[in-house]
Order: sequence, then structure tokens, then C-alpha cells
Amino acid sequence: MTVIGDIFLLVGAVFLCLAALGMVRMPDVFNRIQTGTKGSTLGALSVLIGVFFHHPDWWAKLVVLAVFVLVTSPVGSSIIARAALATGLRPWHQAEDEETV
Amino acid sequence: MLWLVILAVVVMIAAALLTVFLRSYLAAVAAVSVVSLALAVIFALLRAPDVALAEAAVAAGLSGVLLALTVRRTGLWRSDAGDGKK
Amino acid sequence: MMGLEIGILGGIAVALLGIAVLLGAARLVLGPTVADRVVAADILTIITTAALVWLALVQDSAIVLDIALVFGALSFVGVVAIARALEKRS
Amino acid sequence: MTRRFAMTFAGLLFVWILLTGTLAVQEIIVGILVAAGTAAISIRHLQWLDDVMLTPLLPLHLGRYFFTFFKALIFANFDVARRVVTPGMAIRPAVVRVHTELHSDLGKLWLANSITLTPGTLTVDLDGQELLIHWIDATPGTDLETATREIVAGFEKVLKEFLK
Repeated sequence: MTVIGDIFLLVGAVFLCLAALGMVRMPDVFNRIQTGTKGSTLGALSVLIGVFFHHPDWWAKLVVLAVFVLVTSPVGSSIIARAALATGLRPWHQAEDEETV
Repeated sequence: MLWLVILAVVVMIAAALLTVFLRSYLAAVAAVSVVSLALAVIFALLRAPDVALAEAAVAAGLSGVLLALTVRRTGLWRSDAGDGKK
Repeated sequence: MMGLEIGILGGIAVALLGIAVLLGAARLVLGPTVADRVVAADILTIITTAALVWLALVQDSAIVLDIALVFGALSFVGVVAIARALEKRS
Repeated sequence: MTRRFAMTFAGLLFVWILLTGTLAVQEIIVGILVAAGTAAISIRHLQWLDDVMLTPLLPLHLGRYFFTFFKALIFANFDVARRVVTPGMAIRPAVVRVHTELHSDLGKLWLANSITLTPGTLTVDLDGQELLIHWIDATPGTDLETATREIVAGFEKVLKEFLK
């Protein structure tokens, strides 16, 4: 049990780290949001599962936290993307033109 | 554990300096919320969960919302220089 | 410092979380636009929430889970408020 | 209105029980009072609850949705991880506009969230029935409209079972 929990914790930490690395490496806001939000959501979920394997008696709060992360993290990233669009960041303009043709 | 506290302190100081030197008010608000985030983590690490709870509730949540609303209402974003549309 | 035992896997996980926080902070410092900094703050809050849950495990105290819950809820509201304010400036 | 109240009340009480972690009588009584009060105050702002179609099959549909969703989420993460560690920029961003058939706000929010966590896509804006979707990797030659349509339709089919 403990070993499974440790593995989940480790996987979660790896995904969180990759998400942060993606934040640094990607060239513009939208791609940063893409890599950041996916990695951090699954990373946080995985950490929650890992903690569950160590401490099954905490399941109730962990479930609340998991639902919370699943709902809020995509909403947050979408709203930031929308705000970035509103401030006039449009790095993909040529691609958009190609498509409408 | 000590290293974690040091890391949190480093992040906190970086965010605090950023708050002072950023020219965009909204970016400064984001940096302030990171300061209180790191502070909450430090409290939790130093085994003061109740203080950390209050810090997380008041500083990370309410003050961020209040500052953002203030910036929005007063129109301070108009005086943003440089740090925005690029 | 506090005599907490962390296994090898746990140690690696802590190191990775620390690196993640540093990278997020780097984006917060570097990010050329406001939106970049807000994204960095958002990702940092999620990383912190996960780190707090992990800390609850290490300190073996369920109250830290409450901190994570409150922190996650309110920081989400904060990020949304900043994003809405940013949207208005267009 | 009664239906909305009942749903809010039940949901809040459930969260209360999860958070307190006990089934002791006094905790439940306080929880009932708090949940009833909160539901009474907030009920006017919760129109989106009317969009959920309560059928006996709801748990089944939810289960099916989460199965599709978690598969997509895990795949998305490996996809993103591969892109992040690949040297050079393994991305070709593009933006697509698609139409959705879901009418309710809750349905559109749910769809947008699902799309955000699917491989390679991010919901940027929601305007009426139109979704603005950002692609991280638009390989030349693929029909982006159709590809997006397929992703959207996949979630839409499942969500339409229990949302308007």
C-alpha cells in the first residue's frame, strides 16, 4: 500500500514538474496555459491518490479536493486565456488566416 | 525540511521584489498573491496550521480579490507602462 | 530540522516539487506580459495545493488538508478576479 | 423551484458530511440547518441546476463520462510531457471555431472544461453557441475543423444524455 502511494506521489511530482517546465519552455501564453493546466491537474490528482493510499481514512476531504481541482483548474486557465485574448495577444494570426481559406 | 523553508523564503522574496519593481499593477497583484502563498506554506511547514489557514483565507483569497477589484474600479491599469501588450 | 522521516521516493518527490516551484517562479519573474504572470501564479497555486496535501501526509495532521482546501478555493477566486480585471483593460 | 432547492440542499449536506467526516447526530443537525440556510439564500442564482436532467440512469452516464474523460486526461498528459521534453519547439499553434449543440450554460461549461483537459486543445472563449479552441499542434494536412468537431462531438454525445 505504502509503496503504491509513494509511486503515485512520485508520478504526481513528475507531472507537476513537467507542467512547470512547460511553462518556462513554451513560447507564448496560450501554449503555456496548455502545458501548465494539463500537467498540473493530473499531477495534483495523482498526489491526492498517493496520499489516499497512505491515509485511507482521509478519503472524504481528498475527494472534495479532487473534485475541486478538476472543476477549478480548467476554468481558471480558460478565463486567463480569454483575458489574454482580450488584451490583444494573438500569436497565431497567420495560421487563422490559412484556415479560413 | 529546512531546505523547503529556504526555498519558500526565496520564492517569497523574489515575488515581493517583483511586486515593488513591476510597472503593471495587475502583474503586481498576481505577485502579491504569490507572496502570501509562500507565506502560507512557510506557516504550514513551521507547524502553525491555524495561522496558515487564516493566511490562506485572508491574504491569498480576499486581499487578491480586493486588490484586483480596486485596480479594475479605479482604472489604474491605464497607467501600465511597457509591461503589457507586446 | 524537525526529525520527519521521508523515504527515498518521498525525497525525490520533494525535490521535484521544489524544482517545479522554482520553474513557476521563474516564469513569474520573466514572463513578458501580465497574462504570463497570472498563468504562473495560477500554476503555482495548484502546485502549492498539491504540496500542502503532501505536507499533511508528512506531518500526519489532517488540518493541513483544510488549509489546502481553503487555499485552493480562495486562490482560484483570486486568479479569476485578476483575470477579469485584465480582461476589462482591453 | 422546489426541485432546485432539494438539489442544492442535498449537495450541500453531502459536502458538509464529507468535510466534517462524521455521522454524529449533532453534526448532522447543524449541517441540515446550515445547508437549508445556504440553499435558501443562494437558490435564486443557481438557475443552472435546472439544466441537469435527473434520471435513474444519471450515475451510469456520469460514470461513462468520467471514463472517457480520464482516458483523455491521461493521454493528454503524456502528449504534453512528450512535447515539453522534446528539444526544439514541437508545436504548431492554431485556432479553430466550432459550433456546439448544447444549449445550457452548465453543459457548455462542462464541455469547455473537458476540451481544455483533452490532448492538444484549450478552450479560449465561449460566445453563445460558438467555442473558440486553441490547438497546440496543428499538423499541416489534417482537417482541423473535422478533428475539432470529432473531439467536441465525442464529449457532447455523453454530456447530452444528462444535460440540456
